[in-house]
Amino acid sequence: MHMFEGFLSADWWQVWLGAFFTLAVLSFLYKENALYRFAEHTLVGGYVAYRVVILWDNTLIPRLRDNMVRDGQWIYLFVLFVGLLLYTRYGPSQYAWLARYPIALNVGYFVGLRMAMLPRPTMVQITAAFRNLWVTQDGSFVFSATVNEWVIFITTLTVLSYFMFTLARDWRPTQWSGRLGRYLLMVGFGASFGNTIAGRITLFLGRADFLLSEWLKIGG
Amino acid sequence: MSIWERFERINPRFIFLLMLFVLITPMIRPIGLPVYITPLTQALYDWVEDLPPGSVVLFDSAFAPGSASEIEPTMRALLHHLFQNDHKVVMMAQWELGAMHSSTVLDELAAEYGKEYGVDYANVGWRAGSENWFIGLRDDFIGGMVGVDMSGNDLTEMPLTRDLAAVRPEYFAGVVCFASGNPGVDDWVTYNPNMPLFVQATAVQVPTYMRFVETRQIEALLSGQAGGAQYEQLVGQLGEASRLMDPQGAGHLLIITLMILGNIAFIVNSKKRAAK
Amino acid sequence: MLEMVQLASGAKWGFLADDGQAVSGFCMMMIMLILTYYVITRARAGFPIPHIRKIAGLEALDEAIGRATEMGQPVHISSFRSTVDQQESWAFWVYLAHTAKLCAQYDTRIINCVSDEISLAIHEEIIQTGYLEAGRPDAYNPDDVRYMSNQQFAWVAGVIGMLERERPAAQLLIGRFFAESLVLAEQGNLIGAIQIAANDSAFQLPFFVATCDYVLIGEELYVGAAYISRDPVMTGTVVAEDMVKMALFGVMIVGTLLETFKAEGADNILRTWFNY
Amino acid sequence: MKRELPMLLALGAALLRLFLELSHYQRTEMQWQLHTNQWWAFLAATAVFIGVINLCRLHMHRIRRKVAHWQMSAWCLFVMASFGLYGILLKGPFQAGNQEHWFRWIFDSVLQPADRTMFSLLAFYIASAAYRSFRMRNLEATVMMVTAAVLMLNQASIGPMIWSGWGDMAGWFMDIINAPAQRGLAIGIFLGSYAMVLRMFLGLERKHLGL
Repeated sequence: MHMFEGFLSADWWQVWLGAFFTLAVLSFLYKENALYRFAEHTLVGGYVAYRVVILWDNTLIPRLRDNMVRDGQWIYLFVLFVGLLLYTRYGPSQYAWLARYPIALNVGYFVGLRMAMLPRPTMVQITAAFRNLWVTQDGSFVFSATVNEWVIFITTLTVLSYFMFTLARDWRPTQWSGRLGRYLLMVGFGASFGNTIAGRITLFLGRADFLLSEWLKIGG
Repeated sequence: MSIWERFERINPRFIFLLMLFVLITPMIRPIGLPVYITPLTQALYDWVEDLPPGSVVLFDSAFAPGSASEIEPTMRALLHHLFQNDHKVVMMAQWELGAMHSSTVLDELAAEYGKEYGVDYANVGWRAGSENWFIGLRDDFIGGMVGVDMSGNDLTEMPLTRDLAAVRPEYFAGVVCFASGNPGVDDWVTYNPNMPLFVQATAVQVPTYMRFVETRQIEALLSGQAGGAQYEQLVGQLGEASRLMDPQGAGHLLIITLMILGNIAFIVNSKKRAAK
Repeated sequence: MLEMVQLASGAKWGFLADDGQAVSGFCMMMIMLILTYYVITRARAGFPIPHIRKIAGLEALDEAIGRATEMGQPVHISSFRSTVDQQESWAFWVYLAHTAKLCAQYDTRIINCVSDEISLAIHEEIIQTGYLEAGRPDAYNPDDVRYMSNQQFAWVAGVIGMLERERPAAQLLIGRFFAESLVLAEQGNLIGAIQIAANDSAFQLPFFVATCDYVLIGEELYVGAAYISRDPVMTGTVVAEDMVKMALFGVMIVGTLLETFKAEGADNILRTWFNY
Repeated sequence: MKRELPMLLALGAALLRLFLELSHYQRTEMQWQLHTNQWWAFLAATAVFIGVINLCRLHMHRIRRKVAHWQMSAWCLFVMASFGLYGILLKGPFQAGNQEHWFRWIFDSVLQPADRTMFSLLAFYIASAAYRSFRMRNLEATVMMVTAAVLMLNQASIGPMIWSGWGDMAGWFMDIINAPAQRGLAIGIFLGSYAMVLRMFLGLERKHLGL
């Protein structure tokens, strides 16, 4: 039996543990069961621990050990204090409102970022909607390219007109173009869906490949 | 109940079972469907071929192990290509699990080509702080990384990373972003538009990123496993992606067949319902 | 205290261009800000504000919670990546507050699964406030706000396990979702829950459109968040948004005319201005 | 203190960030933004134990009340505590232990396969979703179905085998219809989300502060 090569060695355990958890999760397709629950709770507990470890190792400790103590940036002590105010939610209820300070600071800082940065990638998209509706090459008219440009132009405008909520929403042309826009949006969604299936199948193929060639050692 | 009525109300478990069968069979007995190379994959290959020797390429693993089957083949093939041409690789990660997963791949390939850590490749990993952290790298790479790599080695002491002051074109030849969602490509496009950006995305994201390709914000875009299979062919290192293209086709055929049958059932049954 | 960092590139004048789209983005910000301020002042002064067109998914929200109440089963509302830095999360908080209050009034359990620590504190606060506003502070059950790790598929494993074991009758998937969208929506469908999705990610909308009963597409997510309170001041912000949209139609049409009729090799003035 | 100060703090933080982003701080030579970003990143990281607290509370309740499957709750807490403490204490609490061999080994052999398999369930769900929802119920569903089918055949290299122009046709759907539709959607989303941001900025939305 190839499956038992290197029985009980670290590599053997790795493959068998992997196979066990793979099968445990796949069993959910039949119904929710004890094996799945076991994998589920391992995954949740394990990843919570993993996040704590990686933040501890890569952010909390280097900042406090290197930046604060070694380089003397004592502001991190203040930041740490503000951050710890969040935990007052779990203490006596008369101090729970203190948690609003770190929340307000965290959210507010990103509100500023979004205000400044949201328009940035969109500007390129607006200028990309400027189309040349009469394409010529070396002085002669190109039919297919012109049709494509028209389709692109109309699709952009009609899709955007679907999202008219208050102004001009009862105007007949807006309603019609909005409806057309919705159909074109569905074509786009269909394209996304069709393109995605490949990716999703790949994910399972990766697992099946593991089970067949690494665990059972057949095929391939 | 007619067969069509039964078919319309089929238990999803039967579909799961059929799918399992259809996907596993061609893995054991391959058919050998052809692979077509797209211009967007060729663009990445050509860029690597034209790089001056010893260039430093930044890898950004913005994916979790979950989507590794789609992304890892390209990462492997590209590492083969880069290491064969004597280029250097610095790996960072916008996803915390990406850091862990890719370090395994990187170590494996580096060992195969006898590359030395800190000289030919380095792995700086992930840091907390999402966009705040990411934007900071544009101006101070080492400071943003808190001065250490993933294992806690000092970045200023390693020959490769010592001079990498910022994530800018002066220091890195380009970024290859291995993206399976957000954060990922959008961050590069928004906050660091000057870096030449090459993307291996999961297939699901490709339609959305097409608009970046059109506006030249992305230089090359590889789509899921198909992209991996194409790159493997270009480099001549056939691997997982090329092998799994057959079941891929079979799976698609099954879904299309099911769709057609489902629609026939739907039409037959709605005629019956109308007749009643 | 702050260390001096050697400048790697030339100085930049922020407000005065030289950095990509800074100026046009800044103008856009000022226009939106002034318009919004103007419209909400009008609304506060009691001038009439145009009505918002009907959004089917929003009407269905109350209905779904009502159905869960009738069946005596909980309501599940979640946004996967509800980190505090995303505008989707901010919209989600509005829906969460609304749902929590309704659930408290109807005496229905509300289950919320969270994937971010700071958001966890915020969601607890929001739901608690909802119960307080409904006059039933002691009915709030802290065990129904659950942290299921911040990793996508651990979170999904926890949520679909919960769906199977606790069988909510309504599932509201609002906010930011990635690949897990389809798993949650299909599993919700298998347990027969009524499903409403609201999403602005072009990757995931196709799946929600294919599998959910009602979907708020893209911008509708944010407009719904303004509309849900039925407050004229909030609705006013949507009017400002529509004004800018009308202006952008004009910009696109003029830009296209310029592009079509410009001389060979000339620059499009509007494009230059927008890109700056 | 309870109501106004948090609002003011949020406004102050937003204005600070807005100024830093728009002014292009490189001029100041002090790289203020870089440092403020690092402080805020650290602030966010200090919240990490909230999740641990929540998970402990939930599962402790379950164990105490002996609800169904309480053994799993105990297992979950055990995994979290043992794996977490092992990672932190492995090389002493002040040294990074996450790249150590056995820590990675556990990650690679337990968490990673379960995570990847969880994701791979999508292959099955997408098949059943496609089967169930792609019906010619109305025009909307039909156009979605037809484009999906065209793209699927192309992805699987089957389309190009039937007709050499298939790839171009799929490309046409992607570039000429899909890309501008995404663009229209994106511009709409930008406007909607910007209005949302302004509502936050102006203090109209303050649900997160419990107000």
